[in-house]
Amino acid sequence: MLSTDLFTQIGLGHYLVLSALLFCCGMAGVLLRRNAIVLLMSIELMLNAVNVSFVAFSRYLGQQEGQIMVFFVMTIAAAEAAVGLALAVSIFKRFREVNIRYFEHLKG
Amino acid sequence: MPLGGVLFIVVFLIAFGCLMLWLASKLGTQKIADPVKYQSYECGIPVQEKKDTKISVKFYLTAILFIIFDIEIIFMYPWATTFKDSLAAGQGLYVLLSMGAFLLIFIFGLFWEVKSKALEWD
Amino acid sequence: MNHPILMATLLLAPFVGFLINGLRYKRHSANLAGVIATTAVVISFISAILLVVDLVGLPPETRVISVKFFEWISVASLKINAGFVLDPVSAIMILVITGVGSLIHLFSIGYMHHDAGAAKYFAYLNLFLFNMLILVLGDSLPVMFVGWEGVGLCSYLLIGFWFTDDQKAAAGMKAFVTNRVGDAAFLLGMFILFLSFGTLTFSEINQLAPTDPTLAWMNPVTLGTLFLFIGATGKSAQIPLYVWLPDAMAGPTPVSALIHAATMVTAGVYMIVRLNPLFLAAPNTMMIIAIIGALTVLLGATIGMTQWDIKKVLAYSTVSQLGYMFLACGVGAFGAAMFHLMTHAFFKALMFLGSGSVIHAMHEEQDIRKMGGLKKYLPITHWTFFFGWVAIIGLPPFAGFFSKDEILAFAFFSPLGHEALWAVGALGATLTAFYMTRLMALTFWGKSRVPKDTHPHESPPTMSIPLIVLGVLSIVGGWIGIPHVIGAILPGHPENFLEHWLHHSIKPIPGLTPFDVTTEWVLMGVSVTLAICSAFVAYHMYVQAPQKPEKVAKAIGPVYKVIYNKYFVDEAYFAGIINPLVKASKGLWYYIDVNFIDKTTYVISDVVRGGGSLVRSLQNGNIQVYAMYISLGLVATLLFLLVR
Amino acid sequence: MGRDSFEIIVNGVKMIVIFLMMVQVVPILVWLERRGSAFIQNRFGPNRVGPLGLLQLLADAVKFLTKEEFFPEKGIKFLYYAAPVSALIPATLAFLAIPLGAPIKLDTFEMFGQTWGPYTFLIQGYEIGVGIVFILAVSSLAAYTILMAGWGSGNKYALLGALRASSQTISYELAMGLSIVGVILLYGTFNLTDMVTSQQGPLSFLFQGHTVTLGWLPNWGIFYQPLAALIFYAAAFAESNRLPFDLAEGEAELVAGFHVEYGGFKFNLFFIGEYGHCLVASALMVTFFFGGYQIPLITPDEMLVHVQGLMGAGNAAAIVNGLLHHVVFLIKMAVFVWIFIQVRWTLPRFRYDQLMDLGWKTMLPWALANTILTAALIYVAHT
Amino acid sequence: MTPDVFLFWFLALTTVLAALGVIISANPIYSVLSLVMTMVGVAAIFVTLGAYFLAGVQLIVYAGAVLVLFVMVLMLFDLKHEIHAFTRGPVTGAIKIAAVGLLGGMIVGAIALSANSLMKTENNGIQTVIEGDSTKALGKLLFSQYLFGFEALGVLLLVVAVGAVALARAKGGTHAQH
Repeated sequence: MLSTDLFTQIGLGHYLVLSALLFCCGMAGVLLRRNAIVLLMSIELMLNAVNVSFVAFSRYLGQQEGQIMVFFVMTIAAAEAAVGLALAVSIFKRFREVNIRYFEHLKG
Repeated sequence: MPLGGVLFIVVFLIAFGCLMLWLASKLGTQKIADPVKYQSYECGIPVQEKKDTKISVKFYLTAILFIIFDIEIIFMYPWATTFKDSLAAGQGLYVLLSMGAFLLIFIFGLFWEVKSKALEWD
Repeated sequence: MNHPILMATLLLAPFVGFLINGLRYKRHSANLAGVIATTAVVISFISAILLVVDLVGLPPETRVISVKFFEWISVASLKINAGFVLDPVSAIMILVITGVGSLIHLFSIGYMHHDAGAAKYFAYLNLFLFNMLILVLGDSLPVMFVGWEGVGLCSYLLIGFWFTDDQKAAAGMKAFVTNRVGDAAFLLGMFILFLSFGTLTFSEINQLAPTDPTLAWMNPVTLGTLFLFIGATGKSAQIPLYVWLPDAMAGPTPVSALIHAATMVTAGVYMIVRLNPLFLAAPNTMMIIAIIGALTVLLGATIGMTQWDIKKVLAYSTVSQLGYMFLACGVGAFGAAMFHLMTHAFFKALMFLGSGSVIHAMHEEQDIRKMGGLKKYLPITHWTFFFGWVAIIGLPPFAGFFSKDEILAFAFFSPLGHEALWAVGALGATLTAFYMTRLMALTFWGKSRVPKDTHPHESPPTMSIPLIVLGVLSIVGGWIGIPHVIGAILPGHPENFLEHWLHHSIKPIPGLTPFDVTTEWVLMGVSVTLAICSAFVAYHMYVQAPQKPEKVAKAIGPVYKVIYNKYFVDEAYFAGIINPLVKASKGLWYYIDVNFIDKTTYVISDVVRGGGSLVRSLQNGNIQVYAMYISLGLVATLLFLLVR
Repeated sequence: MGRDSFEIIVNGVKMIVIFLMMVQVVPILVWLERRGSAFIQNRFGPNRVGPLGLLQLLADAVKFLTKEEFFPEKGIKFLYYAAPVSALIPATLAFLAIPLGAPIKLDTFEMFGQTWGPYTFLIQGYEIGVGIVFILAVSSLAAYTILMAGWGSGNKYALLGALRASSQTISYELAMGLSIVGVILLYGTFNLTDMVTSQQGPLSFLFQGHTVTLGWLPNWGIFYQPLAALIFYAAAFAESNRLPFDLAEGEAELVAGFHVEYGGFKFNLFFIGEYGHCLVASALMVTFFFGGYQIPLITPDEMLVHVQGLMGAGNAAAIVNGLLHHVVFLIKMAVFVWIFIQVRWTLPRFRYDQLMDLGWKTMLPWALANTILTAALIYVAHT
Repeated sequence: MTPDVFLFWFLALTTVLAALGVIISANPIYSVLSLVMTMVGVAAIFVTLGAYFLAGVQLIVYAGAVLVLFVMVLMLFDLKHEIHAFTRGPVTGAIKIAAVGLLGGMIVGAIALSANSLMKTENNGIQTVIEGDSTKALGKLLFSQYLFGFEALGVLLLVVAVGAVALARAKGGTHAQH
């Protein structure tokens, strides 16, 4: 059982739980914060959580593919941050505010 | 294990810094209260109270471009370490050309940025 | 030389010309566009010659060059390649198309030089040639159909080239719609053939074609060939779908020469020749083809006698001559059909171009009543037109004589033919001699009726050179197919070259016995005599006694009226098909579409909109709420996975 | 007391020693810089306190410690204090990852009544397999120190200075990272120790299947990667925000950059951090391009044999050999540190747009060209 | 408790606390700094998993580049303390928190339930763990099997560079005030 191993040996389960917790933190941020930039940061957090589980699987299943995926995810996350922040700056220039509700004006 | 060493030295450095700051605050001369002294230092003239400090968008544009090019450079690192091995394995040309294609995109991006004057500071 | 490259050059040269002129049609001057287009076609012509030379070099049994460029369609058992095949039949066609095409392009440079849209015109013309070559060279029915539709499109575009004139635009539309009927039948025929044979490649269909003819009507071979023939009547202007061709004369005259006389309209004939083993297996279809062909000969010839528009006369003459080709196909004389196709292409293109030259000289006047005596103004045009005339009325030894008489002989002797068919053909030849002489007489001979303010002038060299070349071809074009009876008495005994050439591509008519030499001489003499007599009558009526025709017309009043009004076929179509169709469509639109379908959709859309306005509150544009839905969905999914 | 604990303690002490050494070098550098600049500018410089003004350092330290504690009224307390504390971290972490001397291989020996070893003692804080990546990673964290200081001071000059400094740092980080690609291509590894060992002996390389040897030149990276060395060193100047790249401080327009509101020991910590960057850059120059701790043309093992010839085999010889190489390293490093100082006092400043142009439009393309050229040459040489 | 276990728990705790800091602190600057802390923690966790190169990349890309950009943008905006840091709406708020809580609980529960099988995979996998120079293996894989993805990312980055510059320069599309 996990409980006996909890403080004696670290296994895949530990990393997965850590990843899940980080993911939930990120998700809470996405759901609850109003500042668009904090939202973007929360998304980065979620992506990182996924990366943790990727690397953990890669290590414990002995496959390099997981690390490649992490590499790609990082790249895409950075690209997303760049474009997201560029958008945020545009919004800020227009409304002097980065509250997420201003992004609703993008519809229609 | 290097990680333990790194963590140890980080903790040590923080402790060292805090200790020094604490020492300095203890050893420092007594404070002489003067409201003007604690104002922001702006070369002596009265502090300008302005709501928004105008900061050029250029700074942040530079940072965005930095991210992008930084990642492209990071991509070259695994290539650079394996290049000689690939040569020995007889796949040199293939690996060289695949990185060549990537570099072509990189150069095109750089060229575009220069061309579009995104890197000009006025 | 490399066959795929030559084939690609042959096909793509006009297409490249089309692209060059088509993409920059606003920039190119008429002359530049003309030179580009003509060069493209000449390149095509040269590659065609090179290819045919290679083809001649092959042994007669395997005289086929086939090139496969890529796999076009591959669905289950249906595999169609973008493949092209050059055999003796298509060799004749590509030479005619690119050769006559080059001449007509050359002619067009002079003819269109004053037109603002010349570059567009040349682009269309090149596109037409590209499609025509695809049609001719395609190795399967679908590939041919691509070209078939392509030439239809170009024909539409070129008939309506001066689209600002409503009548001309309408003529283009008429051609297009009429062709659609034929194309639908063509497609049906194709489907039937695919259902029964499982392939659409010509060579395979011809191999699979049953060797013993079947007389059943509801047989896939009969039905398939019948539908294909209906498709051919659309493209080749046969009864009942010929009505578009006379109207198609609204286009520029070189277009009429190229598309509506020499090449496109012969596509139907060519298609039947291509599938000759299949058609031979369906005697019922053959009978219908022969009868339709014969009727069309008469119809075209009679209407041609009464028309006053120089191009309309030629148009009906084309309909009539195409009737001869179908008659030949119908009696199984596919070689004769190809022969007549070729000679007709020469002399009819010549006559159309000549008429173009005349129209050009007369400042866009087409009414032959306002011409006459043009011989002295337009000597080159006259003499070339004269050779066209002797060719079409079938005077030996000019081109038309050999091909027409071969058809008539086959109609008489072939087991699929009938004496009546020969009689109709001979009557058609008589009438042809009459109306063509009438045309010559009214246009070039007799007294000038030219209005005082027009000053006819001979055309520039770019226009007269093609006329001369075609004139020569009209004289000598028939000599490649000299019948045995004549060959036997000529010095050196020239053999029937064309028959040899086509020997392996065309299936012999089952049960054909060698022709009886005496009978053949008699038949030949009868038709030639009839034609000469009729020509003299016409010459007399229109040159020596110009008041006579009116008297004759009055004497046979009602008949003349019917013929003059083209048998009221257009009117009948309007009353019988088009108007009911329009009325029914309007009814359908009002009762079915507006009152039923629209109302139903309104009800549906009202329900959806009502539901949507309920659901819309969920979709408030706030991405965080959307994210909440996603996470709730995740929770639900996980819950399901865990509980399961 | 187990062996593990002993090793952990030894390593911990070693790291602290290296750190303290680094911190202690800073006052010497300050003295050197002040004397050096005075020499360049025909002045005396500090010469009152102690012989040659050497005790000036001590006086400065005392002065720093006894300055009044100060906090600007618009500052943000946490950031304001966190910035100087974290200023030391990147440079120290990077410095500890660099091999400073040949590893000392100890045989078994007796101590505290126990037998220890055999034991390999690295003159290096910790050996990291991906050394270069680690150093780049930790030095990229230096931007936060600057940004925290600029933001935490609540002063617009400080903020502008911080933005300029971090913009400049990241711009030159590209050229630096790209010039390192050439180095990695050359050595085929991220490991700094492996790099150093592959530079041992005389210059010799493989070309089209033939081994070319130049016995009178050491096998240093500078001979393979001169352009990379130049770009790396220039970028290192810019990264440490020193003249001619000290736009972040720009006394005329920005007063003193991001540390305008700092004084006393807090300022001193920034100062140590800055000099730490100089040291790291010089150490990396030595490691990448100048054979690391190795004595030219002689490998450490050969040297060990010589030393053993003098002192007899034993742990003492090993220790002397290690320290000897460490001294060699320090000498090489001192050369580059001196160039730092010399450049600072001889070259004029850039304008900010010129600075950015240099980074993006000159050094980055050249570094790129170097990478392509290196790859092509390696390809040609190995096929 | 071996050093490995201690390290893991220490890093995990630091990382999760820092992550909580990201979403809780009302001042976005502290959010970013917490995020930097999280990234550093994640990098350290990568090291415990043997992914040294990735740890370095994590630091260079995230901590050294992306988050610097975040900090710069925040400075550009000069947003200090936010009065309404969290979204309003008690009902949706409750649903959101419940969703997050349920999701987290369920993932953790699922992992706990399947702990036995996870341990098994661990035992199976532990022999195949690549202990050697994983960076080289990474590079070889990247340039053989994942070459297309690699080149595609190159194009993506180019597009991002162009797009970000265009966006940053835009004077404000259809909603422009001027």
